[in-house]
Amino acid sequence: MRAYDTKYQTIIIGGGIAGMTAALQLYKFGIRVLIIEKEDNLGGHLNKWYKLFPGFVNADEVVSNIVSEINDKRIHNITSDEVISIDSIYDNYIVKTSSGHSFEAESVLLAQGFNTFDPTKKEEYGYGLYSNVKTSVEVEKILKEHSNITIPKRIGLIHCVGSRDEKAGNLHCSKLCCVSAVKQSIELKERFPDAEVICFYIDLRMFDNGFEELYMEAQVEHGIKFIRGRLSECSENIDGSLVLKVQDTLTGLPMNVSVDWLVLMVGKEAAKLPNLDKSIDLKLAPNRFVAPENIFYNPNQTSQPGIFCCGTVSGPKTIHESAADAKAAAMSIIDYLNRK
Amino acid sequence: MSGFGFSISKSSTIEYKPEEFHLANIIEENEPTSRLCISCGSCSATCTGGEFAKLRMHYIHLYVKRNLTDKIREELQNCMFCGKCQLVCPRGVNNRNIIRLLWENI
Amino acid sequence: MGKLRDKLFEDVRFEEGLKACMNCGVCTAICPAAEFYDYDPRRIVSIVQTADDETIIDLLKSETIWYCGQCLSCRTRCPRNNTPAYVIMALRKLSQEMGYFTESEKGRQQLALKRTVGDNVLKYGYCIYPAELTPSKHPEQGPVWEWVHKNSQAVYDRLGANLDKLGEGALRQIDNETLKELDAIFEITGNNDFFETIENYSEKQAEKMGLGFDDSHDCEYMKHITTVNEKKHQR
Amino acid sequence: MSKEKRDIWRKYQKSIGDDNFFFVRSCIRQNFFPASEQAFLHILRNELGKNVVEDARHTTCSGIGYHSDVVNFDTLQTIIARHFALMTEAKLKNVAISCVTSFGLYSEVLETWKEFPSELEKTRENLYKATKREFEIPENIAHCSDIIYKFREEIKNKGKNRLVNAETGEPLKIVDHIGCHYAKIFPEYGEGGAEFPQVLTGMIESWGGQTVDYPERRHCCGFGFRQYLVQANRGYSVSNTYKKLQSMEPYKPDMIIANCPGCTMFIDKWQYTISEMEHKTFGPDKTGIPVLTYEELAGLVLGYDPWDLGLQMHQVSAEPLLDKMGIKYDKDKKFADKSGKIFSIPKQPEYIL
Repeated sequence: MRAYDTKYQTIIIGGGIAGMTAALQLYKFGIRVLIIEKEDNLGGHLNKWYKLFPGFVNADEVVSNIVSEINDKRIHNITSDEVISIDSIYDNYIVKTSSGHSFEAESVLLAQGFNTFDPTKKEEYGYGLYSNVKTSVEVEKILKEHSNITIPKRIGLIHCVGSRDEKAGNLHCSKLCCVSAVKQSIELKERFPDAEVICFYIDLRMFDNGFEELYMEAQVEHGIKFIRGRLSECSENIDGSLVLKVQDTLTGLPMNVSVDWLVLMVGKEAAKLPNLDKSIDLKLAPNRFVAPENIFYNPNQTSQPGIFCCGTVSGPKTIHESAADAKAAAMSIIDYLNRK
Repeated sequence: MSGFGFSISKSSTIEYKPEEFHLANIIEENEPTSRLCISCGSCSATCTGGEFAKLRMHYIHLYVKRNLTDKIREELQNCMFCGKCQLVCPRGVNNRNIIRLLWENI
Repeated sequence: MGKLRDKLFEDVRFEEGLKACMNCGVCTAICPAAEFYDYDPRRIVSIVQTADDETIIDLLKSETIWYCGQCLSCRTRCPRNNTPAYVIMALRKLSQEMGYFTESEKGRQQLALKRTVGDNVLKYGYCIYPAELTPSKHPEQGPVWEWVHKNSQAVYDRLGANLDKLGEGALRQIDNETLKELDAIFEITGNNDFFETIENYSEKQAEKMGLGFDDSHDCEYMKHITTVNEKKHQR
Repeated sequence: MSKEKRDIWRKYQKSIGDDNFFFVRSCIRQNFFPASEQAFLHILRNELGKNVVEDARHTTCSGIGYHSDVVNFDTLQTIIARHFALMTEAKLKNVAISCVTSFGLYSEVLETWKEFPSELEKTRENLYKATKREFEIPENIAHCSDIIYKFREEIKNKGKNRLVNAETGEPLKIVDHIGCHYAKIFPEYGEGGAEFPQVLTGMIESWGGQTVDYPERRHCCGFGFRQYLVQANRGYSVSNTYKKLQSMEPYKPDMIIANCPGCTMFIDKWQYTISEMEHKTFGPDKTGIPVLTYEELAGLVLGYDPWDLGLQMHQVSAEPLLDKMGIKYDKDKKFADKSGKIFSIPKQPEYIL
């Protein structure tokens, strides 16, 4: 087992894109950091993704580039271990893990990312009940593993599953599902050229560079269909295909669509926080993501001095937004350590 | 027996089966820009015919994709083929050609 | 925004039913009325949330608010906790109070509902009463119901009911004291006045349409409103 | 149904009173299925030994009038409050409700009082002014089917028949129809919630049958209050039942059981109307699909006589189902009166048996 120090200047919780990028940036400024990652490998959700929008870069390629840099620089990291508590001691923090490690840190960076919405909560979508209802996460796996499967003739992708939905407990927009759906539609169409792929959306939020262009490409070059209407109910036909009931809101008429596969674009929810001792005052936004102290002037500082946040722990972000956020967080931490 | 004083109603639900939607397939093949419509309604807002009669180009697009041919006919008869709808389209949909194809194939 | 909108918000069902709509259409997708009528609950909510008084009056006079079948399937699915069916109830109430209901074919039917279900409650203590369900008005009930209706005393006795007799049991006669209590509840909660409002506006409408009007179930106006299906109600 | 499917349909468990019920009848059930209410009382009192009180002074809840928009919400609340007053006088705390729409409205009123306390105050005042009565809020309200569901295993143990084909031993394929107002308004008031109601499935599976999951399972029967009550509107009503029947047809169900008295009556009667209009039936050889109430189903399981249970009041003949289950019945007694005398029999329709 490799040796760890007992004390670090910054402990980073979460070894995904945000955590690793911040670690590299802090390292460049000579800060002693430790990354604690609960999964077996660094890389976070990206380890489960196939290709990244909008340019279809391999997710594995991005992860391995960053991880090899972490390894080259010998940045300390622990995997397969989860931070269970943070306690404050004077103006430092004690970070404890489930395997029994205990470290002292001058600052803590929260970078544990997001969880995906559990679609069994949307009972009427039939996830867990009908085998041809899949999540967007499972589709990434199918695409990545090139597994042998029965070829679907028609696929429906449902946007906003567990997002913008009071009954699901989430008022917020998960922001990335629209473009992910467009990306996956193209990939599914390429994998199953004879299949018809339909996106069911409410609004198409193509907010970033190249997204609107990708949407146009999906329409023109791949013939992906877009129907404006939210899934109301999915049920199974006697032959195992699925009937989707939506309103075609643009014509105003109710619509039934039979599909072989239903893909649920599951939303992003706040990740679970470690136990915090009573003196730590960490404020959350109404959507349960970590709330920055001030989103305009201090977006990476939480309400608790010395605890910082970056990446999707404070709300859904793209990969490049997470990376930029991580670098900014590193600068805030350096500033904090210098003043300390 | 009749004389119940009512009858079984016709369903207005669209059964979406694009493989059977011949008109939609003709339009899509011959005018691929038809796929680009985002139902923004610019075409209908500027339509000369639509000012005085029922003619909404963005609905025609939808009716083609849903195979509602009676509704297409109803709207199409008021078109004067002026082409303003094409001029204003933010996504470059060739509306004139679509109208022409519809006239030919409906 | 307008006086009528404020008035609608006095109804707790309107307050409960209307939050904010994002026009996603889950309500219309499973609405039994949307398939067989020219009805779109999504549009009703969307219109009402920004409506001025003129738009609301148009709705109160319209056919469309009378299409809802009150199954409340819309409430279960709405991601914003709206209940279109409650919004409809508030609109229907206001339409009747203000007399706009007689301007639509479906709205005019309220008189028939008042004179059957409404009057049954005060007369029998039940919404539905076997003797009132005549086979001639309900041919769709079929021959078995015809048989029950014709031999009601024997059939209900056979099945352990207590038809038209005092004491416990199915279809028992509701005692006079209880009926008086029901009437007092109707009086105090304004339902008797509401019944009168429906009658009065309907009488005026009958006159306007040149149809005979009296308090029977078989006057010209009653026959007209229960059987006529002239307007195009489907899409 | 596979195990994983069953588990999902089993997720929500609500609390249901155990004993000492204040029973309120249903307008539609007592009109069309009076023997079902008798069977419910008999099962609870005599098979299960429960205390169920019926007060002759209770009335309609006025729900059909309310949903037809001729009875005000204030009026409805006060009538329901009067029933709570009768319950309070009887020193009871659990209400057993025979009608699904009443059950939905009792839930609606209780929830309204929680969210808008001024409505409760107004109702107390109105009831006192009108009747000098006062009331307490019940501890538990249950639909009668909830109570049968709760004691389904006891019923099974006392049972003489099972929901299986007597000849083949195969479980009967049974469609459950829950009724919109049971849980669509307040999912937490329904056993299993709004999307996976367990109340009828639980009985069916406990008693040996198999539930059919078909695409329009959750769709409304089409009653629609004003849409059925006014003749000109009945096209809406029949069209919705037609849609459900067409959706379940490929699964060849042996019967339908319904939670709500209105749904039971409509799905039964509309099969006749559809046979007349379209010459179409949904069972084999001109038969329909028998539609039973859950009390009738429980009664058959317990071995009661089909004609004591009132199956003769259904338009779709139940005999093919009874034969399948191997239940003996005296076909000459079907339309007999109390003394066993036949006074008249219904006409046989042309297109449906």
